[in-house]
Order: sequence, then structure tokens, then C-alpha cells
Amino acid sequence: MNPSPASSDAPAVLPARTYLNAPDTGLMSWANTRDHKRVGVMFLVSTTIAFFLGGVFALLIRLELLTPGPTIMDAMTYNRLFTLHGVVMIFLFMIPAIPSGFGNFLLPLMIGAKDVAFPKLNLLSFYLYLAGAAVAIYGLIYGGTDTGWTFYTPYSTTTATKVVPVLLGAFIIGFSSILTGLNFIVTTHTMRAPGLGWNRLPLFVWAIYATSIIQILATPVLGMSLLLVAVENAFGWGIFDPARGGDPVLFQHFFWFYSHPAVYIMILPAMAVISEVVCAFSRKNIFGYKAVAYSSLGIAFVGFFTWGHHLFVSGQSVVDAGIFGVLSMFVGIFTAIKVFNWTATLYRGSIAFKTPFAYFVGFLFFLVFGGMTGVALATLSLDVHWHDTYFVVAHFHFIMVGATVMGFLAALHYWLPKISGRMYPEGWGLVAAVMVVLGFNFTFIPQFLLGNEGMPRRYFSYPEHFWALNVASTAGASVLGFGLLIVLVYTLASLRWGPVAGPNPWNSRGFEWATPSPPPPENFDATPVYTSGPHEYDEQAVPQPQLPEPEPRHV
Amino acid sequence: MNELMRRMLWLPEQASEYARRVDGLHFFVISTTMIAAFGVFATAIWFFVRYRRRSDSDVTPVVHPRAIHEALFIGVPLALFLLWFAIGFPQYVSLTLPPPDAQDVFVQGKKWMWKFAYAGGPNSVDTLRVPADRPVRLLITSRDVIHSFYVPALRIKMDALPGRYTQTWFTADRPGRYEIFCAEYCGLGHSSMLGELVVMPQAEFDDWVAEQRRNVLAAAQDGGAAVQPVLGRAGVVDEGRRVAAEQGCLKCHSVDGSRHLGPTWTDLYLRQSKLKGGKTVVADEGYLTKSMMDPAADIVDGYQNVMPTYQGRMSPPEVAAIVEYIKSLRTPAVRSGPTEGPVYESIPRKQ
Amino acid sequence: MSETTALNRLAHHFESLDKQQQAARLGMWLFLATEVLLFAALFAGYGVYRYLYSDTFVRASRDLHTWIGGVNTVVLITSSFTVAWGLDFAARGRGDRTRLLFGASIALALVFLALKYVEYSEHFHEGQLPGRYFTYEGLGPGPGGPIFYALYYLITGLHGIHVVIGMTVLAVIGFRAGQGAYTAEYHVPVELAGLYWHLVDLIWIFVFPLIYLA
Amino acid sequence: MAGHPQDAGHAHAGREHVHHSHFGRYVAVLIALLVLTAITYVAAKVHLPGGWAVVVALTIAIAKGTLVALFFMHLWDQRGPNRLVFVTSLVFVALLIGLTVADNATRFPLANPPGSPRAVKPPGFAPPPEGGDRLVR
Repeated sequence: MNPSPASSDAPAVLPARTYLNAPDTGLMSWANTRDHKRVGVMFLVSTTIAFFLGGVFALLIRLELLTPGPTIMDAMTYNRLFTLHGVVMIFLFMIPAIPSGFGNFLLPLMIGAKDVAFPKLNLLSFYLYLAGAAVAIYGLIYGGTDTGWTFYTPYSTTTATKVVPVLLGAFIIGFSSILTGLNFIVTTHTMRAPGLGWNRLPLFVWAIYATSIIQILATPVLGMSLLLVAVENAFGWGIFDPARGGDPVLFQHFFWFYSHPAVYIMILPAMAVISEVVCAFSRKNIFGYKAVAYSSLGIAFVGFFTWGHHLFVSGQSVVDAGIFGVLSMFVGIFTAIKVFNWTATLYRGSIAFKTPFAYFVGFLFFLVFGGMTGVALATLSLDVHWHDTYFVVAHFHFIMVGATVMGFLAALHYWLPKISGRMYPEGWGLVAAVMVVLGFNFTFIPQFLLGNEGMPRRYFSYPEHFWALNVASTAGASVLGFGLLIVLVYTLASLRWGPVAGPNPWNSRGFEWATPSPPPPENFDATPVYTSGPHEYDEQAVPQPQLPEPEPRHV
Repeated sequence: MNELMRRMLWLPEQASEYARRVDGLHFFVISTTMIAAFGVFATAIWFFVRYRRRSDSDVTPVVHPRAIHEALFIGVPLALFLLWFAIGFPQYVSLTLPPPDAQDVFVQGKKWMWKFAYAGGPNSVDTLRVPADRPVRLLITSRDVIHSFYVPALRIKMDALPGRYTQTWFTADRPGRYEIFCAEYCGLGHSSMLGELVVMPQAEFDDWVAEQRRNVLAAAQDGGAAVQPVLGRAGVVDEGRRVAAEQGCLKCHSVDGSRHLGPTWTDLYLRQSKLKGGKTVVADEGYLTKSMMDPAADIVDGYQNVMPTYQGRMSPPEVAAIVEYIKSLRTPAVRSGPTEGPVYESIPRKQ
Repeated sequence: MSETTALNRLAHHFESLDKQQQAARLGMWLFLATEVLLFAALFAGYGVYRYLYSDTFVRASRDLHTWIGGVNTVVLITSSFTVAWGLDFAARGRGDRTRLLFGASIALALVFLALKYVEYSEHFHEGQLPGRYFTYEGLGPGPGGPIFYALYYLITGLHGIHVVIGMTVLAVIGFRAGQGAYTAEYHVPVELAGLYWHLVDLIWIFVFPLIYLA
Repeated sequence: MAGHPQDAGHAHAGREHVHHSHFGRYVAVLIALLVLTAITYVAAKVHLPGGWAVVVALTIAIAKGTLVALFFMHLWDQRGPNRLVFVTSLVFVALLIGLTVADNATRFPLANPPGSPRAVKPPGFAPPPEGGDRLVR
């Protein structure tokens, strides 16, 4: 039941019965659905809206920083805006986008299941997300929260603006995240189709599985610490209040115990996508399957041991700093393993430079540079200089925008035919990809230099000698924004007018392509039985007599 | 080489031996990062070209890694990273071990200013003067929320925790003026919480300290503290002070001449102030009363409109008492704030 | 008869009832893991302040009625036992007995809550309240007392909420068991309800020494 | 009972619950738990010196918790993943508690809350009057 190579006479019409029109197309059938594909699509739509919302906030922030003094707003508005940007991008876009969106759609397809293990919980997860998003955005807009997404005490417990609604919103979204993670772990454990052992699991599933572990184990701690801040803010119980003997640094411990692993919630799914894309477009088996698969688990676990590297200048003890410092060096290794194995996968491949692959190229560069600057940041004495400067901002945008958004865009282009049955325009896709990658570099490379020069983050105004680099960064941001706008326009257009893709337009061996595009509601006509792995390309091509002898299996 | 790298990376000047050592590590780390990133990238690009798809029926061989590949993938970066750690950690530890002969300076962050106090005086606001070539230990604290004391030129930064002390130290060896930033987000004035570090030769520093102590002494002989309410109508003034404390005025308005959320009350009475929009106003009784009832009407330039109205929250006699209290806060000469010391040409920064 | 019931239980997307029950069990364990981590933050907070204000914490915990904590421990352990016993009957298709034993557990939980109420009302009377509401003078000056009581209310309060949720779950499942909704083949909801209740017990087993015996 | 479609599944479920009752085991665990509770209660009344009281109390709590998890919660005869999940969560609890307490225990003493006996002031430490002990609220 592995996908067959696309025949040249691919069907020019969409399948008659798909998850999109069966059981029916009414709004209620979506609102009440148990189908993981529909839930995934709903997550995709809402997270994409959140992404563009957050993007608009980002552009406003960059506009404000175009000149040293006030440019288009006052300090209060600016502080609210960067809080909005952070909360919307992290809680409403980054964390749910790939796992809850693409993960929901693809994970059951990839393991040959009819649905996730708990379809009702899955739908509940989506509604929790919506409810949390509504509460958080209400709090941000009407409460004017100005704490930044980190909610550091005692600022967050003493600010005159309303913080509690945002905390509750994030708390509710946390539950959505937990339910999704729980669902994926159970699904992966119990619902794999016959023939699909752990060592044949698609790498996408491995990475989403690792993500889910983090979601399960870390999110409750965030929930509890947000609740404690809310209690503190509303009632003054004093757990984090220095005036009552509380320790504000303890909040930072709790917060980063979640939020550092949360960074891996954001990046692991992008790695999941990239592992699939690199194989499909180089038409090559993955180099070092086990290394790539297990390194996802490695990231998930070691990622928990490094949270203290956010506290190197917070008054944390030297002993803790040393422990966290050295452990942070190890977490980078797992990413390095993946990067080298992806690159080695290209060796002797047959590389088609399509749009998803273009985003893979961007991803590779951003991940290597962003990842290594991350390890550099964990180098203790350097962190003392860089901490809370634009260097940090540039670093985590390299990972989150650079790597994660590239992963998201690669996934969007790669699986758009699967989800909608239609292709995007390849030419426009490449143009936009080039704009996004270049615009991104122009936005954030100057910010590394700003950080080196010493500009702290969350600055509304800045001394004049930071001006030139800020102008460069704003200019780059406008290119990046324009590129993303092009993506949005042609994606929406191709949903209606794009050419019909056929079941397997990429000739991919991924299991999700073994069923029509878009898939029927029950995913597969019969329970599939797998006889080969999802990243095996050797026996796939049509044999031609003049080809040389097959290569030995071990090179 | 050091200078070239420093300029290429836009690093600020290096005002201490520690800064130069950290920059050495910085250059090493960034160079390896660059080499690795471009190495991976060049390899990838070579593969894109060499192994581009030539026909739709291309066949690819199965390539599996040998153990040595994965060992290299793990070993090489791990060795590099651990080397970074091995260099960086001792530097970090050295920051937490101030030499015993270091001079102590108490640093206090407060929305949105830095106060510096030397044992035995003097105190100063926003300007930290230290002798060159002598270890200085900073004991850092905060009055309200977390701030972070950051001197880019020294490559040091330490959070100011409310109610408790953290420490860091440095030995500045280049006289000059350097920027001090607040690096931990602390609200409206976060980006204007700027200070200046003035490094002076030991002799000049000693002169400055002696000069300052003489001034403080003179002020004390003049009339006790630097801020001495003019007495008379004492009952009303006391009443005003009490109401001001009760209503929380003093959370935002200082009575010692320092800038806070709102303008200081010291010498506020009859002061000429420039308003937002360019008008000028004299702070007479009428203006002070109006500012309590309708604060948004006339905002002094450089301040935010954050004050709530007190219309209906205070009785007319209470308002009058506060005005009397403000009127009483007059000093012969305001002594707080940075005092001018010897001026150094700052080392020119690149444009 | 029992087979058809069991087959009806099979959701459309599972290949077998066994897989489905396995999934439910694993899901419940993952949920319990999140509960453990939820309490972990509070316990970590307790650990830190226990270290920082060790003397005050010891005195504060000696102020508490150890006997109430002890009796409550016995009560919860016994209720856990009756729940486990109830599951034993459910596994043999004796839903009526399950209802009876779950009812006993709920009664024990009520005893627990009643004792907790006695304790809370005494604290309120004495001014042993969290943070800024703290007016009790028996612990001397310093911030240790208010912080101890903030943690006390957070931990026992959150645990109390779990007790109430657990009682509700036991009531619903016990009632349905009494109606004969479960069989020897399919009684996974009884098992999951039991797991939840045991976790509530398990957490109390750690709360008791930390709060009362510190 | 013919036509049993889930033989494998029932064999598993049956081994656990149908064929023999666990009642005896539950009673033994209950007695053990009650005895341990009594021991910890008495040990607390003795007021052991130093940190020993906490160590003893927590050791007994861990023993009791293990009994509950293994027998009441059936981890003793359950599948690998369930055990792994629970043990993993406990590892992370230990991690969180251990490293946060370690931080407070080893940091610069004055970075601890001023009301705490752990915030030992070094000799000769004389902050200016507007020092950190006074906070603006």
C-alpha cells in the first residue's frame, strides 16, 4: 500500500467524494466534525489568520523603530504592540500551527489510521484554542497588556494594565496544546497500520511525537505559573512578590521550564516537515534514518535540562549557570545531527528545485546560523553581553521565523495539493520564496549587529548611533512582508483556480500520498499494509535497460 | 586584528581587560559559526548543482551512513561547543568573584533612573563615576521592578532585583564616557532609562569625591538636609504631605528633585515648563489644581499622560493642602542629579 | 450478549476493542502526567520557600493539627482501597457492587472535605491567610508565615478541587456501573475513574508530610 | 461465546481482571499504607534533628506512593508505555524541584529575599539608607 509512482495520465478532475464534501459541506458539519482532516484545516486557517495579524504588528513595530525617537506612536502603544506581537505569534501561531494544523491533517494519514485516537478531544482542542485566543486577544486589546509575552514578575503583578485575561487566555490555549499532544502520542502508539513498526515510522511522525512529549510535560508548569501570576496580580498572595518575601527569579525558573522546551515545540515540527521535503525533492532515502528520528527525542528530553540559560544575568547561582550552560551545549548537537544528515541526503540525489525545496534551502541556512548563535548565546560570558539585546531577538527570529516559518511555508506548498487537491503557481512560488528568504536576511542580520553594539530589546527609542542598522532592518521587513503577502494571495487563488494536482504530484513515497488528494473522509478505502518505508526511493523509478548496475546498499 | 574584527561586528569599544577577553572568545565563536554555516551551505549548493534532477525517471542509489559518519556529526560540533563552554565559563565565574580590594558602589534601579551611592558619599543620579585601573564592585538593587544594569563597553550586565542585591565587578582601564542601558523591560520609560559611566584617572576621581563631600557638608550646614521645607503654615503643609502619601501622589512624583513618572515637586511651584505642543506654562496654584483635576489637559513635554484624575476623590481643602505642600518644597539649590566633573572626550564611535 | 455490548463500544476508527482500551489507558496516564507536572510547580515553590524560610515553615507546620492531616491521610487511603475493590468487581461484571464501593469512597471523600472545612475555618478565624491578608501573630515577624499560608492554600486548594472533581467522576461512573453499563469485557471507564482517584490519593500522600510534618 | 473477534485483546484484558480477583493484594497494600502512615506520624512527633525529619517523611511518602502506583494503579502489571509516561513525569518533577532549590541554595546570598535567614549579609555590608530593603509599592 505504498504510493505508486504517478502515471503520466494523471486524472484531471478532483475525486468525487472527499473529506471536503462528505458527509456534507454545511457549516454545521464543519463545526461538529470529528474528522482530523477538517480539524487540521480549521487550525490551519485560524493560525494563518493569527500569523498575518502578528505580522502586521511586527511591521508596525519596525515602522516605529525607523527613527530614534517616537515615529508613529507613543511608548505605551509600542509596549502593547510588542506584547501583542509576542503573544499572538507564539501562543496563537507558532505553537499550534504545524502540530495542530499539519500534524492533525497528516499524522493519521501517515500511519494509515482512520482518525486520531480521540476525535472528540481533538475537536475540543480546537474550540479551546478559539476560546483561549478570544480571551487573550480581548485582554490584549481592551486590557492593553504591556508586559511582553514573558510576563516577568513583579512588573506583571504591579502594572496598571490588565494582565489576568491574557494569562487566562494563554492558560486555556495551553489545554488545547496538551490535548493535541496527548492525542498524537496515543495515536502513534496504538493506531499504526500493519507493517508500520517504529523503525519505519515517517520522520514527520517521529518529530511530531517528540513535540507532543514536550507539550504534555511542559505546558502544565506554564499553566500553573501563569495562574500564580494571576493570583498574585489579583489578590496579592505574594508567591513572586519581592515585597512579601517572594522570589521573582522563581517565576523565571517556572516560566522558562515551559518556555525553553516550548521553543522546541515550535522548531521540531518544522524539522518534521523538512525531513519529508528533503527526501521527496531529492528523491533519495534519508541519510541516517535512526539518527534523525532519535535526535527528535533527544531534543525533546535534553531541551528540558537547559531552561536556566535564560537566567544567566538574573541573579541565578553560578552552580546552576554552569550546569545549564554545559547541558545547553548538548542540545545543539541533536540539531547538528539533523542538519548534517539532511545535507548528506542530497548526496547523489535527484534534486528538483521546486518551491518547497527553496524553503528547505532557506531553512537549512537559518537553522544552522540561528542554531549556532543559540549555542553561542549559551556560552556564559558571551551571554552576559548579549542577554536581552537585539542579538537575542535576531537569534530567536532566525529559529522561529527563519526555520519555523520556512518549515510552515514548505509544508504549505508541499501538502497544498494533498489538502486542496490543487497546485499553487510554481513561478510565483519561487519568486515569493526568494523575496521571503532575502527579506528575512535583511531584517535580522542587522539585528545581530545591533545586539553586538549593545541595543537592548523592547526599546521604544534608541540613541542615534543605532539608527542606520534599524533602518536596514525595517527595509528588510517590508520585503519580507511583501513576499508573504504574495504567498497569501496566490495560495488563496489556487484554492479555486489552481490546476488539479492528482493523487501524488511530487512522486513522493510518503504514505500520505497513497490515497487520493484530497483524501476521502475515512482516509483509505481499506486499511493499508506497509511493505516499505516512507523514505525509500531506490526501487521506485521505472527501470531502464541502459542504467548502470544498482549501487551497493552501503556506500 | 582585534580592532578589525571589532569594527566588522559593530562591537562597542573595549573599556576593560575583561571586555577584550570576552571579545576574543566572541571572535572565535563567530568565526567558527560562520565557517560552519557557510561550509554546510557551500556543500548543499554543490549538491544542488551536481545532483540536480536531469529527467523525471532519475534513479538514486540508497546511501546509508556508516557509524563513523554519525560519530563525526556528533563529535566535531560537540567538541567545538564544549571548547566554547570551557573558555566562557571561567570568564563568567570571574565576574562573580570581585577582588577583595574592590571599591563598592551601590546601584539602585528605579523607574526610570539609576542611582549610584558610594560608601561615605556622594550620591549621584544616572552618572556613575569610577576611577580607572581599579576594581569596582557594583551591588545592584531595585526599588520597584526588575531592571538590568548594562554597560556594553564593559561587556557586563546584571539584573537589579527588587529588595535584594546582585553583584558584578569590573576594572575599567580606559578613561572616557560610556553608555549605561537598562536591559530588562521595565515599562514606559524603559528605553529612556539611560545612564553614563565616566571613567576617570584615580587622582581626578579622588578630587571629584572630595569636592562632592565638601558640597554635601556645606549644604548640611546651610540647613540640614538638601531639601528643607520652608516652614510656616506648618499644619497645612503637614496635612498636604499626609494626603499626598495617602493618595499615592508620591509613587510618581518625587520630593527630592529626581525625575520619576511625573515631574518632581521640588521647586515645582512657579517653575516654567514647556508643554506638549510647545506652549509654556508657569506652575502656579491654578495650574497645580487643574493638573490634579484634569491631568490630561496640560502635559509637560517629555512625560506620558498616565495620571488619573482626582476630581471627586479629594475634598477642596485637601487639594489646597497639597498645593501648599508643593509650595513648601523649595531648596536653596537643588543638589541631587549629576554634578559636573571633568569632561572627557568620548572615544569617537562609528557612525 | 456481552460480546454485542462490547462490539458496540468499538469506535469506528479502532481496529479492535483491545486497542481502543489500550489507547484510553495510555491517554489517561498521559493526562495524569500533566496533573503531576501541574502540582510540580507548586511543590517546587514549596521546596524553594521551605529552604529560604525553613524555621518559619517548621513552626507553621507544627501549628497545624497534625491529627487532621493524619486522619485525612487514612481516609483517602481507605477510599483508594474501596475504589480499587470496586474496580475488582467491575472486572467481574458486578456493577452493583462497584456502585456500592464507589459510594463508600465518595462518603470518605466527604469526610475528608469536612475535616478540611474545619481546618480552613479555624485558619480564617486565626488570620492564617495567604499573602497580604495574613494577620496571625504566632509565627513572629518576617515574610515566611504569609508565604507558607499562600502555598498551603494553593496546594490544598488545588488538591481539594481535584477531590471534588474525582467525587463527581466516581459518582457518574459508579451510577452507570450500577445500571449495568459495563461488563467484564468492557469496563475501561471504571478503570480510568479509579486511576484519577488514586492520583488524588497519591498527591495527598506527598502533601501530608510536606505541609503537616515539615 | 463463539465467534470471538478480539481473542488477542481479551487474553490480555482477561489476564488482568477477569480470571482472578486482586482483593487480597489490595488488603495487603491497604495495611502496609496504614502502617507506614502510623510510622511517619510517630516519627514526626519525635522531632528528629536537622533535616532528618523531612528526609524520613519523604522517604516514607515515596514508599507509600510507590505502593499506590504499582498496585492500586496497576502499574505492576501494565504495559511499558504507561510506566514510562509516569516515571518520566516524576523525573521532570525532580528536575524542576532540584534545580530551583539548588539555585537558591548556591546563589549570591544577598540575592535571596532579605527576610530570609539565608540572605546572610557579609561583614561590613552597609548599603545607603534608600537601599533595597525598602520597596516602593
